[in-house]
Amino acid sequence: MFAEFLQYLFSGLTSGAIYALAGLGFAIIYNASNVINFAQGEFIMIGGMTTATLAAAGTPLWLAVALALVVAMLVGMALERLAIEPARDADVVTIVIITIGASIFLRGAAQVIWDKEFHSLPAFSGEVPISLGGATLMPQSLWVIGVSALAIALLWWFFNRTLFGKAMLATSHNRLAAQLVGIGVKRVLLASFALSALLGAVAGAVVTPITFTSYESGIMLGLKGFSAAVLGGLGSGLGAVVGGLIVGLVEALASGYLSSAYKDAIAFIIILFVLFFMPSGLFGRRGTDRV
Amino acid sequence: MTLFRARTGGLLLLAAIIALVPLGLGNGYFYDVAVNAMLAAIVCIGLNLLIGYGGQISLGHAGFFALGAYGSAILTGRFELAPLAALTLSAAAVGLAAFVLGRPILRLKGHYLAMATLGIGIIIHIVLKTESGLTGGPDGLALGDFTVLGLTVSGERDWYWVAGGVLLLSVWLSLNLIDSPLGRALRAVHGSEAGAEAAGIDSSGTKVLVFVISAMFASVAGSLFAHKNGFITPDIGSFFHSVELVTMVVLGGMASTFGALVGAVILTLLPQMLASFEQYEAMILGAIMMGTMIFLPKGLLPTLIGLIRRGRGTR
Amino acid sequence: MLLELSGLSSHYGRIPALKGIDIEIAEGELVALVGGNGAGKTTLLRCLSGVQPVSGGTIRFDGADITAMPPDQRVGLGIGQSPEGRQVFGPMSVEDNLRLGAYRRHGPDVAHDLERMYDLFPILRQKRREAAGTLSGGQQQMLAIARALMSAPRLLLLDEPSMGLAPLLVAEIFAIVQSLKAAGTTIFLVEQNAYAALKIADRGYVLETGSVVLADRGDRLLADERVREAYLGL
Amino acid sequence: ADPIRIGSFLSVTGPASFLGEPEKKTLELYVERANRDGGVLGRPIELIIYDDGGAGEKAATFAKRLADSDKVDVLIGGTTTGTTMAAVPMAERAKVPLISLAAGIPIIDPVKSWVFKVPHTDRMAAEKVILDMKKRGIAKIALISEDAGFGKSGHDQTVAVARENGIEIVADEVYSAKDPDVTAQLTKIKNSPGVQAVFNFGAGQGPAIVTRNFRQLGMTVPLYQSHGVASKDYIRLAGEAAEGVRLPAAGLVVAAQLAATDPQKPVVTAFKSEYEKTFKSEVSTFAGHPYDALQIVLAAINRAGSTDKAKVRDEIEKTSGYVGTAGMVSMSPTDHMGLSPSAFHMVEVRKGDWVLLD
Amino acid sequence: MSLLRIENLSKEFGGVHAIEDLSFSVDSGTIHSIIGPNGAGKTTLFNLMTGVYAPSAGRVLFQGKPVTGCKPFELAALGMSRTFQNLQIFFNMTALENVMVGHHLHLDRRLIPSLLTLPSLRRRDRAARDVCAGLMEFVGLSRYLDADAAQMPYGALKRLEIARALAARPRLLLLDEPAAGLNATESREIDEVIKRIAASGVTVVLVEHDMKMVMGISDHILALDYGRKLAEGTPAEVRANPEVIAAYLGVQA
Ligand SMILES: Nc1ncnc2c1ncn2[C@@H]1O[C@H](COP(=O)(O)OP(=O)(O)OP(=O)(O)O)[C@@H](O)[C@H]1O
Ligand SMILES: Nc1ncnc2c1ncn2[C@@H]1O[C@H](COP(=O)(O)OP(=O)(O)OP(=O)(O)O)[C@@H](O)[C@H]1O
Ligand SMILES: [Mg+2]
Ligand SMILES: [Mg+2]
Repeated sequence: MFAEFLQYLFSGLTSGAIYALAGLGFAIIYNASNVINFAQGEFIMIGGMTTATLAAAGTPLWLAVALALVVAMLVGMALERLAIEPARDADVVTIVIITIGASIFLRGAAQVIWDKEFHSLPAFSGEVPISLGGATLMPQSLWVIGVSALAIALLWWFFNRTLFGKAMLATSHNRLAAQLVGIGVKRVLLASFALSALLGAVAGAVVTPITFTSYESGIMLGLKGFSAAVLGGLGSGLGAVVGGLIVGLVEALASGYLSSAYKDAIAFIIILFVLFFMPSGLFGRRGTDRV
Repeated sequence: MTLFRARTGGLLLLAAIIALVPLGLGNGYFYDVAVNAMLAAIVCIGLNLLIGYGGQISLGHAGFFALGAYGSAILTGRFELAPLAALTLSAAAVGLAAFVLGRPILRLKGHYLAMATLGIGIIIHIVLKTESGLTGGPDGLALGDFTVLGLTVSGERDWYWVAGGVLLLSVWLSLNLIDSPLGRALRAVHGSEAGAEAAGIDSSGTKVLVFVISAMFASVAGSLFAHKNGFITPDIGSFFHSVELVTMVVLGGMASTFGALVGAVILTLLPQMLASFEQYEAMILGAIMMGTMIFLPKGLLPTLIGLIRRGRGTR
Repeated sequence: MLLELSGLSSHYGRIPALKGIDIEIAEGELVALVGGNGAGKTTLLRCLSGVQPVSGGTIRFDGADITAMPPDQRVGLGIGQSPEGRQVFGPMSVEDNLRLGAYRRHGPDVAHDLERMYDLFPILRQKRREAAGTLSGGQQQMLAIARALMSAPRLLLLDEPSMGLAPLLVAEIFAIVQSLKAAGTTIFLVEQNAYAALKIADRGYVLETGSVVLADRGDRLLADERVREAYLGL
Repeated sequence: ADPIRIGSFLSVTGPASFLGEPEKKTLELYVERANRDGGVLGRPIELIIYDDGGAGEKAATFAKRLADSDKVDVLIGGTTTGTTMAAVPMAERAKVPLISLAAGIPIIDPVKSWVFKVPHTDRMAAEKVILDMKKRGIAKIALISEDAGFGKSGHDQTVAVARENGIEIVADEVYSAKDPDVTAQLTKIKNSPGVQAVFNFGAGQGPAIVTRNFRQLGMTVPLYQSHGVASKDYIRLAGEAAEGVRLPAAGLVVAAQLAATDPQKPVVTAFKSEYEKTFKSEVSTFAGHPYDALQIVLAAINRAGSTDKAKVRDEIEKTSGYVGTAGMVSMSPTDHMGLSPSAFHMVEVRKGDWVLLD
Repeated sequence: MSLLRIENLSKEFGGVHAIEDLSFSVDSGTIHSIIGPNGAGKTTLFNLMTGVYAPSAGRVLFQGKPVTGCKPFELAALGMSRTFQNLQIFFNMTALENVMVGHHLHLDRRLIPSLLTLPSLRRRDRAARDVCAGLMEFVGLSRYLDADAAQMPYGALKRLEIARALAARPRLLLLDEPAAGLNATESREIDEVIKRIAASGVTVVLVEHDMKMVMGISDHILALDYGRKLAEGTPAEVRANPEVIAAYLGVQA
């Protein structure tokens, strides 16, 4: 019985850590610009596809990953410069539509540049399952969990301990005031897109051995990442990770104990329920606007 | 006064366009696309009340559209209700559901609200996909023609006039509402909830009201769409369809009833025009979406009207 | 001249808000700008900081043309502003707000200045960990001023610094402005409390619907009939 | 001469692109071949393809467009049951013959006068698997399927076939196409008492993930897949874990291993080598469907001697003894598919390749 | 008779006592000012009285009835109207529309007539337009009649809030720093406006740091410090109170 429960936990952790990584990318851009970047999933896809195709062509894994990071970062920065920056004064919804347009565009481009096939990568540390209390866990899941943990730590440090990180937050809260204190808001926004694209690419590389990748794999990751980020509280790195893990665990436990057909629905019901009681998610900033 | 004139003028112009367009419609396919555009416009006009005027986002409206469609299909098919009764009953049920869900959900703001509505849309989609005993599952469900007062609406030409009529009615209702004290209250809630409350406006009640209205618009359009197509699949309730609807509203121009209409027409036509670009279709569509929003951030219609006004020198 | 504006104009859409402003401020001067609601005072300060597009004329700072310079670089040159409406970073702590005021500065001086701000406004020390958005209106105003001071500006732009402050603090603010001037900071002060502003100012400008209509020494403006009637309520 | 127009709406992108993409390639390839060989009735063939992205409502509009605007003589398409069914009312109303490439039984049952289909039904695949299980003495099985169209209808057919054959389904789980991990569902199956085999109905990357998670959990009972994975991609993605997996596949996939006496052998060998030579990628079961559809249509037009839609429809219905990639086809007014049940072969994955079992 | 009574009211924000055990009452038809240092709790008090915040303890009585726990819009319907220190302008509307929103409670708000635009509704709305335009003139905003609120300077927005609050035809009007951002001459105009409002029978509660205004027009003043009552009385009494001088006024006022 316990082994079964443990197995559900592991399954949930694996999916959850993937969602968490996706959610973290949302958090970064949100922190700098209050924008939800619906193309975040596409960064993950680009990271995964680039790594997978390069690796398949014989490039050593580390080099493939490094190149994928570069590619994703360039795409992220181009997106910011060409599409987000010119519309900086627009409504938030307008910018959301731009990012949706960007995700459609990038998906279309990936389909032209690559193909419609699924691509895979060998697991980084082999495929021998680790047995624990009667349940098994794949080493690659540990990679995903480890990368998420590292990413939260780095992001926490960045946003709470570095002036540049705080400048990013300041830019999202009040662009005008940020300019008045001397923050180069264009640089900040560019950096936030570069950073989240980078994180997306890392995510793409580590999850591909588990989920495979294809030109369309960004859709689901984007959606789940968004859910994770919102559930955890927008802008909070820890929140995105906790949110991702909760979504993953709820899905796994719901499949195990309730109904696998309704596992996604159950996950969304839980999210709705949490939001009813905590309208800014688990770790989101509480409203500080006074009248 | 000027508002009133612009309103009547707009309605007359729309009626004229609806009356004249068939002259240029070569065959059934064009009629069909026109009907699709008009039905989408009806949803968008309702959604625009919520998004453009009320300042609330919904990424789940395709769910209400689908509930209307499936409501009609199931009530006419399984329970053998008259199509008009099924449509009305579905819209009422959707309105009720929106009312019940609206209270807790509309307390949420911005992206949190987007998430909650998205969740509701997805849950509806999952139920439609899973409960195949009732809905036919992923493979869909067939339904019969629409009949009113013994007249059968069949074929895209009939549908054109029905959809056109309902569209005109929707536009008229929407313009009336916006132009009323209630509509002003709605916009005030968008501007500042605290300010609106201080003026005696029940902000959450107002938001719920417009949420219910917009859901019912979607439901009616869904019912009509289902009868028009004769067959529906759960795809109409998908997240993508919800996003498409919001995009139509924003693209056409938020807080503009005619803008929502224009957005719906354009985004219905665009994929048809791009269909022959094959694998470049997605790239072109994405680029057009981005480009429009970058260069016309207020949306197509408001920007165009602004340009025309400027050209004429009136402010 | 530290700051020279010549023929400066600015528009909101097609509506002009500033119509050819000529203003000069010498290093170390304290200059007041008065004008009624909608005269364009805020617009002018926004132009100086680079957050409002200029449609004509030039801004020279310390001899260099900065008309097209992006706002962050102007802060680097030493132009700091306490804006209208306070504009604090609401969800961030008071201390983070102050630290960000010194975003372009580095070194140990920053910590020292932070202490100085806390000494000037003890309530900010008390609330250093609170989110700036929860402060009272007047407390936020103090924070906005202190944040501007944190950039150690050569030219300080103050947009209605006394707004919402209790009488004791209003006096305090004007004392601070005077001591800053004494320490060599050049100050451009927009104030509705025209009496107090002109009293401490070396020179003053009167702005009406986007144009400078009067420019003179502070004391002379205080004695000017038009000023007394329109701005001093006398 | 006036071209013969063939219109097609396929799910080239979207969740069913693993079906639609090879279908499109095949259609283009063989229309070009037919034209090179002089067309039909001395007229060239013009092919118009639209991508419906897997959405039924788009398919309906495109079907209408093909019929009304492009004035095609015959429709090939509907990659999925949903897209086909959404287009059926249009085809019936416009009176254009439609040949579907989807598996769902509702397409041809009840029979609709203008609608035909070429692929095997899911039921045949399910029967093949269930019979194989029965042969091995398996009585209790677990079912895991994808929640989208292909998996869902396969699931429903399997449940029915299992009941008829006295096989008990002791666990019945579902996953979504893009789930990163299905160990939770498989754990539940693993812990269901008495499971003697697991049958996965799905396509795309899902079955590969199921296969890998299955091995990862150390499950040792036989694993069956559906014909949805009958392409080398599956083996490539699932890797080692695919060893020993059994599934029903069209002769096409194992063309070289077919008995020399098999009447399908020449057809599928030629098709397979042609396809793989042109596109440099492994052929899948689904690539064959449009080939069959096209051959049946062209033959019917030939026999009708014109593109008169009613005549073509009648001729399609009279198709008899056509040997295609899916098997032998003989249609009738009551059977608009006409496939012999022997169309599927049982294969097993051994050393990274398909091995024909029967 | 007192229009508004505050009884033992307290409000805490995570340890900070913004208002602590405060009691006082406001008589009908008077101008009642509340002064105190920054952070004394004046705005918080407004928020408690108008239902924006729920008190931690104590209660508010309006027209003799307890209204603690009522929502802001319910209190507005009872005749309470206010302006905000942190402006709550509808920037998506014109100035006139902002004021017309203030008049909302006196218009036809039913859904069906709105959807059908019944003529009676139109007529009332048009009449309201004239009333509201008159109010804008009253507060000195006639030049902004057609302006979008987003185009108005700060000082004009403060007046716009007053006009909007007046449009509700309140019995009790709460003004939070109406003169902030106005110069001395403009402040005197607002003095006049407030006096005329009071003369028309509306009770006014005023929070303001402009002592000239407060001392000049108030019937009664309440001085707060750290959320507690520091002093209360006529302007002359409060002005002379040494504690008020020490905490708030400074040597001269
Ligand atoms: N965002 C805007 N869009 C359009 N016009 C504007 C905008 N902001 C200000 N204006 C106009 O520009 C002019 C100058 O405004 P500004 O805010 O500079 O005045 P101000 O002197 O600072 O007034 P106040 O004392 O009220 O702060 C005004 O007529 C105002 O209506
Ligand atoms: N939402 C809140 N969260 C935390 N603290 C708050 C909140 N609202 C008010 N406070 C605190 O309560 C105290 C009183 O604030 P309030 O705004 O009522 O002061 P005030 O008297 O209006 O001051 P001012 O004259 O500066 O406007 C302040 O110390 C403030 O920081
Ligand atoms: Mg100003
Ligand atoms: Mg206050």
